[in-house]
Amino acid sequence: MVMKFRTIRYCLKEGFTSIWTNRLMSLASIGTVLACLIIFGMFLLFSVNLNYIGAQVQEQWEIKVFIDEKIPSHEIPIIGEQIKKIKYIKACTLETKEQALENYKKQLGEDAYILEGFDEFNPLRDSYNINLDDIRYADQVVQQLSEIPGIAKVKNHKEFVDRLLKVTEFVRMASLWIMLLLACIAVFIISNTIKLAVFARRKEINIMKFVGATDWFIRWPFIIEGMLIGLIGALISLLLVGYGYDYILKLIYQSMNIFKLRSFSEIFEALAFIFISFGISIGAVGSAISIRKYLRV
Amino acid sequence: MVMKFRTIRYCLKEGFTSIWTNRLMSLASIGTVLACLIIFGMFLLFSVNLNYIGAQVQEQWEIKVFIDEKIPSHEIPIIGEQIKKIKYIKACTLETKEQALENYKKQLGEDAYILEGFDEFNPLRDSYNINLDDIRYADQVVQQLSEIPGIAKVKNHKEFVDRLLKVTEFVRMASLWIMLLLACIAVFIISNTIKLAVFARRKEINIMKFVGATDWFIRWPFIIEGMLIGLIGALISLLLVGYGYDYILKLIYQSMNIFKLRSFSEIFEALAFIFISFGISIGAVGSAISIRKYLRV
Amino acid sequence: MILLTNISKTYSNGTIALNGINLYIGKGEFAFIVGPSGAGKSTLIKLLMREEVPTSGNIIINNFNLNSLRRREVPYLRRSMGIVFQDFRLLPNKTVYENVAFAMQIIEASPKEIRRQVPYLLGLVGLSNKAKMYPHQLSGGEQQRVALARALINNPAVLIADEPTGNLDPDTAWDIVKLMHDINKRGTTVVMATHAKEIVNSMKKRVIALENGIIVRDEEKGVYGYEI
Amino acid sequence: MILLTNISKTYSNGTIALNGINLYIGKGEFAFIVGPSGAGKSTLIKLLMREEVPTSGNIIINNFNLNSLRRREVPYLRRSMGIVFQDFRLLPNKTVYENVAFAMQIIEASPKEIRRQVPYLLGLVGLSNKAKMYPHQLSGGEQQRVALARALINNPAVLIADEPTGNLDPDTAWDIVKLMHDINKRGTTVVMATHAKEIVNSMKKRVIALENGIIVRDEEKGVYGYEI
Ligand SMILES: Nc1ncnc2c1ncn2[C@@H]1O[C@H](COP(=O)(O)OP(=O)(O)OP(=O)(O)O)[C@@H](O)[C@H]1O
Ligand SMILES: Nc1ncnc2c1ncn2[C@@H]1O[C@H](COP(=O)(O)OP(=O)(O)OP(=O)(O)O)[C@@H](O)[C@H]1O
Ligand SMILES: [Mg+2]
Ligand SMILES: [Mg+2]
Repeated sequence: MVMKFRTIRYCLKEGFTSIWTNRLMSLASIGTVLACLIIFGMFLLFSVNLNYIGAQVQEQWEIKVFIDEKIPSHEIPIIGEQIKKIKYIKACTLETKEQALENYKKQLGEDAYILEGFDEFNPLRDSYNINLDDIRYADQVVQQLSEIPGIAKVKNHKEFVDRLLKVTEFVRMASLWIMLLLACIAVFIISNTIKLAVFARRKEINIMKFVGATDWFIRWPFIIEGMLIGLIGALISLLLVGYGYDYILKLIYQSMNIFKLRSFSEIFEALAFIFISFGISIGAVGSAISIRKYLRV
Repeated sequence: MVMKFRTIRYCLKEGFTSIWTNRLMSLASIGTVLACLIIFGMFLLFSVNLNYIGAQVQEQWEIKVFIDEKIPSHEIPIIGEQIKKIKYIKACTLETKEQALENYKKQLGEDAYILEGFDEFNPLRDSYNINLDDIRYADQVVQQLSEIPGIAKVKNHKEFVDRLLKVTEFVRMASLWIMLLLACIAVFIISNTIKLAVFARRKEINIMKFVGATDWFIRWPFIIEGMLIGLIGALISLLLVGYGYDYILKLIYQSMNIFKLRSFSEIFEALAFIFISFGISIGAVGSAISIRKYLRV
Repeated sequence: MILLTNISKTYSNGTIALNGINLYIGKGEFAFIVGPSGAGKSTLIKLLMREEVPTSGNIIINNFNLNSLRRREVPYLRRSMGIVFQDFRLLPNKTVYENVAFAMQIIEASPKEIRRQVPYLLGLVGLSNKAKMYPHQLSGGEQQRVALARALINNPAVLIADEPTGNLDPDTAWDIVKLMHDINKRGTTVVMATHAKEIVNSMKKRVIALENGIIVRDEEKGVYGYEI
Repeated sequence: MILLTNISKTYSNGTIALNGINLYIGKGEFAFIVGPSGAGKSTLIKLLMREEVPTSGNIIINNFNLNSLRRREVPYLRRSMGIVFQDFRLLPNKTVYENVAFAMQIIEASPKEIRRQVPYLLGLVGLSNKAKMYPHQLSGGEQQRVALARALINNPAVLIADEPTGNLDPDTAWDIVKLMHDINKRGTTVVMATHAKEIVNSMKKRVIALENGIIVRDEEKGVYGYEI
């Protein structure tokens, strides 16, 4: 339907002034959008970071292949080359048997003296430590590794990998579902609030219809009002969640420093996009749907 | 103020029928209570289990004290007795040097052969493994342990303890704060919704006042209505959260089984208490506060 | 008994609705308040029932001194009078029967008494067959009669009515005014703001004429007095 | 031009408000609809503006056939008539000025025209000084006049008024009726439901008398006809 410019201006003006005229309802709606987005945002950040930590754990995990003692040391790099050709392998570093012994000693800590006798005759083997792009390809990679000649043994911690895979996948799926659930709940609560706010103005909508206004003429100011309310709620929550996250990041880094977390700047843009589009669209759609009922006169 | 029985009956009847008369608003309010309690409940269960897991981690952690080689083996139990007398110690089990060697071999796994020479002459020492009531008392206990004669060395993994302590404390505090924040947000959203619902009926409240009804006569039906809405919302959310938790528990136990989680029956009573008291009180208080403004005529 | 001394009312937007009103209406009197649209009739009534507070002056009704009236005493003031509002003010979610019964419930009347009184009054205003309807299902005149039934149900000492015949045809209007006359005969003070010229002229009761917030005329056995 | 053939209206609760109405009101006519409270006058008007749909029968207004009218054409039907509602139906959040201007905004009139027309009509109904007030700040009669100004602002082909003088003193009522008479003289069809006996009797216009949902009388140059 084509609108004259004056009507567009009317709808805009009406939508804006209406927020002020219906202060109580606007505040309640903005507050609700705000509250829902804060919960949603908290969880979003939480799950983003869980995933991030999962990725870091994966990164630190490695497959170890032991080189046969019979292989002369100048051929070891050749095996390294062969390993690097395998798909999904990200990094592959040599650990000589001397380094390995040192590591064992470190592992035993105060009891390292029991390994002292081995310094002269080292019974350990040279090995490659391999990092993967993705822990899920471990089985496949191990299969290919064991086919390379000169590799005596592949230590792949199969059980550990499987368990880690399961945990990661579980966290990923769970956070996805919870996010979805939270988004649904947020939509539900916000649309509830809008419905009530529109309900309080049902007479007004009716009257407009009785005077001869078309559905769209009545609807547009409400939609604009809804969008504006959503936008305001989104902006405030963005501010709160953003600064809150920044604050909590600092708090966490002060108290412990095991894993890296996503920095504020890394997530801000995505967060802003999600919040603002979410706020505006639910505001607009919620208003449009809620007034439908009262337009039928 | 004293009420006649007929008035109490009127208020009750009025509160109940009003929920049906104002279906839209009741549904919106119940839905909002429901949604908020679901989010709140999810977090509550999450944080309860995080704490539970933290406790399990602590439980598995132990202090190791090594007995001086010079102590004759019949005196070792005496040292054990002395250890058990220390406050905060929950359990204390002997690990002989033979067992220790076995454990080392297990730890080295496939490389255990390097320890084979030690079977005849075991260089390790007997030790006691000690579990604490609470990891926070570790420093204190270690101090007392090192004063016991005959103990050569106390291995307390100081760093690990500190880190674990920090993580546990952080999770505990964070989940407490998030719970508090969520509770506030829930109260805010629910009271917003009630405010709007009452707003839609402001004329009605006004009229009652103009006809000569006292504040309490108007207020009670609203309070009863609010309590009922809160109760219904609480019961439904209890059902959903309860069954949801049961379902997710099964899902988790299927896919991984590292830690025990709180069983449904363990938390149900507390959850029911929190939900129902929360729902009813916010419903009652929210209504009472929201109508105040419209009683001033 | 109603006594207004030096009452003025200026609304917050500056409109002077009443300007120095002095008025005494004795117990058992029947008084019409007349005047052009916007003269201040409804404002006067709103002051009596304390919907609005006067800017200056003092009001005494039925032994209630409105200047020293505490907030929690207001309901008892209102119960001492029956009021018919110009905009009816019926509870939208209650039926006709429930609307009238409500006025008895607030004074904690016994259910038995309620079951006796309400149908009686609905019969008086001619709405027995509409008892189960909701206000929005009634015609304008029917709503006005429900409002009257509610105002009368507790046998108030003072009956105040703001245009109780505004939405009624002359026949029904006369029935209503006769009803109010009967009630007045039984000792109830009646104050009625109205535009119904014929009724005022035939009743030969006291007429208080307001114009621009001032009493311009106050006659016993007066007439409407505005010529067409 | 208004044509009703065999119109009946039974509300969902069983009330028969109209029962077989046949009525023709030609272009440029001035017709009063009279009848006791609950006779069906407002129902008739609600059918004309399609607030209610008849249970049976057909209505044609200004070339709109209401039986085949689609939902999205309803606004255009309503724009072709100006309506004064018994309960005013002013927008509570808009001032008097904005309420009247709103009726022009919906037909996308130019701001210049709005600024010219609205003050002119507020002057006609005597409310120039109340332009910035909100409906709840007006007396009953003032609200009624705002409703009339809104109904007239778009020069409708038909003006339908449900008791436009119900809350007015006789003087103001006469001003309003004269205004409607002038508008009728300029070609607008006027249909007016009313209880104002004197006005009907002096105007000597067509009178349609309803009783219990039936037209009991339809006279050119008629009188109110209900004796007191
Ligand atoms: N709440 C208010 N705020 C501001 N002005 C008001 C308010 N209520 C009434 N007024 C103004 O006070 C004046 C008197 O109003 P009131 O309602 O007392 O008139 P009235 O005599 O009852 O008229 P009517 O016969 O039309 O009902 C009017 O000019 C009106 O506009
Ligand atoms: N929405 C409704 N539902 C049920 N019954 C209704 C509804 N609206 C009106 N009625 C009934 O229909 C009948 C006619 O009502 P209507 O409003 O047309 O009367 P009216 O002639 O305008 O009366 P008044 O002069 O009192 O305004 C009345 O008995 C009324 O109770
Ligand atoms: Mg008035
Ligand atoms: Mg009517």
